[in-house]
Amino acid sequence: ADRVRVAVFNVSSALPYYVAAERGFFAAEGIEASATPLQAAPLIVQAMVAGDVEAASNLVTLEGANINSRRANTAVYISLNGQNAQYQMEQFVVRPGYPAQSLRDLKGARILSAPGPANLSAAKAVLAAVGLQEGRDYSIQEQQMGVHVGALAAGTFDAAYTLEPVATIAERAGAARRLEAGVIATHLLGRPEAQAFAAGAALTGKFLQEKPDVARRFANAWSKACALITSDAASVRPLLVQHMQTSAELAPTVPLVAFRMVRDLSPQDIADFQKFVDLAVAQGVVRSAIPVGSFLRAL
Amino acid sequence: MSLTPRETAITIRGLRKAFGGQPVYSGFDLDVRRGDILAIFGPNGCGKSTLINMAAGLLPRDGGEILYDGREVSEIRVGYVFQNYREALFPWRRAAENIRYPMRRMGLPAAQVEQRLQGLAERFRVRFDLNRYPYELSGGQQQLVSIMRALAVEPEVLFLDEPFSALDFETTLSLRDLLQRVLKELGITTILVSHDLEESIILADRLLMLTRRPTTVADDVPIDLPWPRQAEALASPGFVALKARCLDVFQKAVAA
Amino acid sequence: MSLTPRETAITIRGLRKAFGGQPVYSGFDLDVRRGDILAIFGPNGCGKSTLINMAAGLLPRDGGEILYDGREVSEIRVGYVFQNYREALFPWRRAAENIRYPMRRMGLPAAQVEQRLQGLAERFRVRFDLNRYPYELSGGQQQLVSIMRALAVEPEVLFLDEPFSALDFETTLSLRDLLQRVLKELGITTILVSHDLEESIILADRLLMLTRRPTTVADDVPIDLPWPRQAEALASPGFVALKARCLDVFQKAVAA
Amino acid sequence: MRALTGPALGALGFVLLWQLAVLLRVADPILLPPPAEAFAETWRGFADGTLAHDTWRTVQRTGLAFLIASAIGVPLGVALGAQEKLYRGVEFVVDFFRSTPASALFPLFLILFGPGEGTKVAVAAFGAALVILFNAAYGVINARRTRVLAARIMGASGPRILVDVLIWEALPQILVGMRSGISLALVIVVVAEMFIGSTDGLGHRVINAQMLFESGLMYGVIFVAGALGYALNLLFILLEKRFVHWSGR
Amino acid sequence: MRALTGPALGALGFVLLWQLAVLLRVADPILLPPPAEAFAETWRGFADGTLAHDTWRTVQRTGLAFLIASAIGVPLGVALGAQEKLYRGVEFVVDFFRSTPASALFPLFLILFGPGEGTKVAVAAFGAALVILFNAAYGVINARRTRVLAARIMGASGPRILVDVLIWEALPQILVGMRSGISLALVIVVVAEMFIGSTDGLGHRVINAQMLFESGLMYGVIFVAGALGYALNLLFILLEKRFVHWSGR
Ligand SMILES: Nc1ncnc2c1ncn2[C@@H]1O[C@H](COP(=O)(O)OP(=O)(O)OP(=O)(O)O)[C@@H](O)[C@H]1O
Ligand SMILES: Nc1ncnc2c1ncn2[C@@H]1O[C@H](COP(=O)(O)OP(=O)(O)OP(=O)(O)O)[C@@H](O)[C@H]1O
Ligand SMILES: [Mg+2]
Ligand SMILES: [Mg+2]
Repeated sequence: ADRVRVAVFNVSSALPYYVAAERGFFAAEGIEASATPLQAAPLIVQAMVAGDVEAASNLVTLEGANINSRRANTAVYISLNGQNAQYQMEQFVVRPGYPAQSLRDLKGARILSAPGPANLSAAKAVLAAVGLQEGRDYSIQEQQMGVHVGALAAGTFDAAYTLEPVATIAERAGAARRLEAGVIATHLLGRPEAQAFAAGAALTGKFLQEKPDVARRFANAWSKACALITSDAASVRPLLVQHMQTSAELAPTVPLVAFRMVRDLSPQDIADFQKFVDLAVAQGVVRSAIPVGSFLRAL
Repeated sequence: MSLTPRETAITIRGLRKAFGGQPVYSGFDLDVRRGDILAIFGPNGCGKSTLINMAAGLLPRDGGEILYDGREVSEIRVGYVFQNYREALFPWRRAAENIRYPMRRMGLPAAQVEQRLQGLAERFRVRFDLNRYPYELSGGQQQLVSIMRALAVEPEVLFLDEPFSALDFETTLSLRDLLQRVLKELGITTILVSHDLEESIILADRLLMLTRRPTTVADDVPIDLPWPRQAEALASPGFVALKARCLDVFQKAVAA
Repeated sequence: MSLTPRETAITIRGLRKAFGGQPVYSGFDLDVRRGDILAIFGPNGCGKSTLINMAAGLLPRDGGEILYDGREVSEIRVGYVFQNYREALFPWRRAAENIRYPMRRMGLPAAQVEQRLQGLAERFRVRFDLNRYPYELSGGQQQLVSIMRALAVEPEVLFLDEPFSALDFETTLSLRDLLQRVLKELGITTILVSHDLEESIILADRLLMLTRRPTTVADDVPIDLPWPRQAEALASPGFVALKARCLDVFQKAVAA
Repeated sequence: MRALTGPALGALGFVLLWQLAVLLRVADPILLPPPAEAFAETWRGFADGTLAHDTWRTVQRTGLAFLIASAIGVPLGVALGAQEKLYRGVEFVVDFFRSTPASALFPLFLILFGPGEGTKVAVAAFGAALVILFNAAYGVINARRTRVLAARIMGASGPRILVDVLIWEALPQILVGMRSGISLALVIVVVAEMFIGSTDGLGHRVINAQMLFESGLMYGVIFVAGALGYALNLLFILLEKRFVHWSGR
Repeated sequence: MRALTGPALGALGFVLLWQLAVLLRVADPILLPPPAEAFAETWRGFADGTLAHDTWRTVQRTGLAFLIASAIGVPLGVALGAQEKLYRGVEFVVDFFRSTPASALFPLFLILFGPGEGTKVAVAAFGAALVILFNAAYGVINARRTRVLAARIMGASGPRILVDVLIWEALPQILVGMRSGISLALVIVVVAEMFIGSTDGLGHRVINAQMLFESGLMYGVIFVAGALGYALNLLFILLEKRFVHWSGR
């Protein structure tokens, strides 16, 4: 079998990797996949550049855009994970007693944000889209994901721009109330049904070039995994508990993103994705404009 | 020697001390009369430093008690010249500051501190710069500073552990005179450890000769030579007789 | 004193040393004859320790040279008893280990090391346990260990900086005898610093009297008393005359 | 036995303070669970063997990193300390890296050692070695001169003086450095287990617990890490009591 | 002047080593850019003023944290060192937290100090205070007894002995502790700027550069942080040269 080393960021969006591995999809394609857990996007990119891995199961697309704009073909996506109001990932929540009913009501709120420049600027952009301005209308501060629930519960912050599964956990613990999910699609891409493709599975350009056949088989396995998740999520959710740090009671219901193979994307999807990246460029989160087609590969 | 309680400045009763199970003192008694200079003469390692360390409250004793006219050592003003004078000076303070230190601790006003420092420097005929740090001084100079520091506060009780060991010939002679005068004038009760028999006799009111470990008193010799004792006293018949007696005791009890 | 080159063990020429701009030596010359014991007698702070520290290569000199029969100090075997003997012992080694140390460094076989250690312990009449750590010893005991350590390697040149300062009466006497014997037997060239004039005369072939700073030679006295010099020598007319001469020089040049 | 009462009381007092903070509701129990809960969860973790395994892996990595760090840091530090001028030269590099977060060095070490065990141990060893080196060098720089001179006079060569005098003179501070070093190695190993390629170890466990919001377990694991740090330090406290008998005399 | 040649040579050697690693292509230039590129980018950052501001913010936070840490760590360490039994009691807590990653303490401090500047400075101060305390205590524990005894004889009370003798005896090691402490404070501040809410500071800058794969700038900023660490240490090297004139004698 051909060995493929995959950098895995162990959160729920890594699900296709574990599905493909556990359900034998890799094996069926003659691929022996091994996971290299790396809990930071820059480290994953570095591992790809350095040739320590051939693939990444769930690499943040903005990081991918960044490295590809520096050096084309470093991380080429074969699948993207879409998120919006249906496939909840990014969202605003408020602490229980806080009166806000819509984003606009966050005027005067102390808001915390998921960490990283990308999350922070997304949050600010969404709030700007509803007419709120940082400093004047609200204050915002990034915080490690691990402290979100507590900070809301303790009342240190009024609202949070947070991600799954934190939002669900916070809601269940009674520490937060969901205000609006899928805010990027709704407010930044301008269409609530659009997908914000924030992460995805990527292969290194070198791997694609040197072993196109292995890459194709890898994509096949991946595609099967995505399909299975889409068709029968319940059957694969237990894997979340086993591999992706999700608690047993949460696993059956925690929202999952939409796993889409690049080959299945519509032109509208690609346009949405281009808009998503362009917004990031405008915010300075991606260093320079880049056509998304240059790092998508329909396999 | 039996003293009335009122006369006694230091009372040691049933003193016990052992190192690693081996006794140095096992039931040692001593009374020192107020204002007396007691010289202790004994072989290396017999426990002289140990004794005054315990008396000064620096070393815990295994048993017995040491009282100063009924008080604990912490209640009286003590002067101490350490055998290892080098390690007892504060290297982060200049020599003069070292000497000022105990006076400041005593709460003397600044003017008086300076005056005493001046006085000491003159009486000790200090020929080096007291504004230097201890480690910039020669061994003898350091020892001199040590003695000045101990005398600065006019202590009630003074412990001198081989205070002249590093001093030169001339300084030793002049210091003997000086100490005699000062100690007698101020009535300071003193315990002096010295390996120089002549020096011990010349300076002391009483000479305690100790044996090797386990330490006992080989002889307790009252020295009733007249004060002040100049260098000439060394030739007086009284002195010669005393020295002969002491040497004799020493040959029998210690050197044996 | 003029010596032929062959006889000279130590040659000091034009030695210069200043501390903080103030000179201690400015052009000091000295020759020491092979096998001689040179005693240096001088007031505190005149630069005796400084001199032998430079001679032993421990202190950089500002100028001049010190040669041992033409060689540098690093090329010869040196013994040194420090004035601050306490700080020169290794507290992490037992006393016996301290004494073995220079012998090991010299590469003596283990058996011979033990034999020498035994011999030293006997000749020095050590009455305490050499298996203790230095800080468990009394001051005098530490100094004794220091001397034993310096002699253990039978050095070519020996520096003794007030080596008897903490030793008791008896030990001092017996050590004077012992040193005389050993040094003369082995022909060790020795520089001895002492504040005891009698001791200096009794032990030395030659006595150098130094003045206060800036240091010069007040007198250079050959001591030609016959060897060995027992305690009785102290009463011999030769000795008395020498002592009187030295005291005289001292009064004039130093104490003045 | 009596030597253990101090630390035991310390640990007890610490737990009591924790409980007090909980009782005073300094923070929401979700954030700061009562110690009893943390211990129960931790106990469960140990009972099913996984936490014991994680602890053991962390101990292994820390131990290895520390051994490498000591083997490099102590001799190099002592040697550099003996040559103060040389030390002033490398001091820039030492202080530079001492002042750089280990996490900022991860990328560099990943380049050199790849995303496996190597990197974790290497970063930790590097960080600890610097601290050990720094302390050893300072121990030597502040050593008492007379003893060095005495050794020189007795014919000890440069390297011998290093081994026979300087190491001993610096020993109290070398031990302080080693204690700083072993704690730092543990910290870096735990952080590395959080971020780079790990499927076991206390750091991995902390991150997991944090993601699962099992704050009882999370604090329990952190407590295990801290207690482990103390236990490793204890080794040196005992070594010191045993071997540095002369300090202060 | 001459005192600066050592460090300057050290820094130069370090940069040369870096250049050598680039020439040998130890890693892809995207990951490890040549020093010239890093300096150019850093220079640009300084030229437009933003990097200078970030550096200044980090210096402020570090300085404040360090001052707090010293104000607590030195007196407490000296006092505890003088009471060895007491120290053995709190040693558990000291070693415990010394062995816990600062990042694991962020949540706890966030609760106590709220979001914002407070937490960053507090965590850094806490971490540094432990190290300073630990070193000060050890400096005192290893102090020479005779000097304490001499002070006692001269009528110095317990607190006076602390101030007049123990602090001085321990000073060389206290300075070592302060240097460890200031480096640690800088490290924690930078890490905090990376991970908890910051809009300025070197850590914030590193994370941004990392995200944008401006590895030239990233290494440049890390270099600035490290050099800043050295500069802060330099203060103490000078202090030490000035004030600890007696060490080793
Ligand atoms: N810490 C210790 N551990 C074990 N033995 C010790 C310790 N301190 C002192 N001793 C022993 O106790 C005895 C008495 O020592 P002390 O220093 O009082 O002697 P001393 O009479 O002052 O001698 P010296 O004239 O040499 O100064 C010595 O035999 C010494 O070896
Ligand atoms: N590091 C130093 N800095 C400044 N002056 C110093 C230093 N070391 C020594 N001195 C001075 O140099 C002179 C010579 O000192 P040295 O120790 O050689 O005297 P010595 O003859 O051995 O005296 P002693 O008999 O007291 O031991 C002294 O006056 C001393 O104050
Ligand atoms: Mg004594
Ligand atoms: Mg001298």
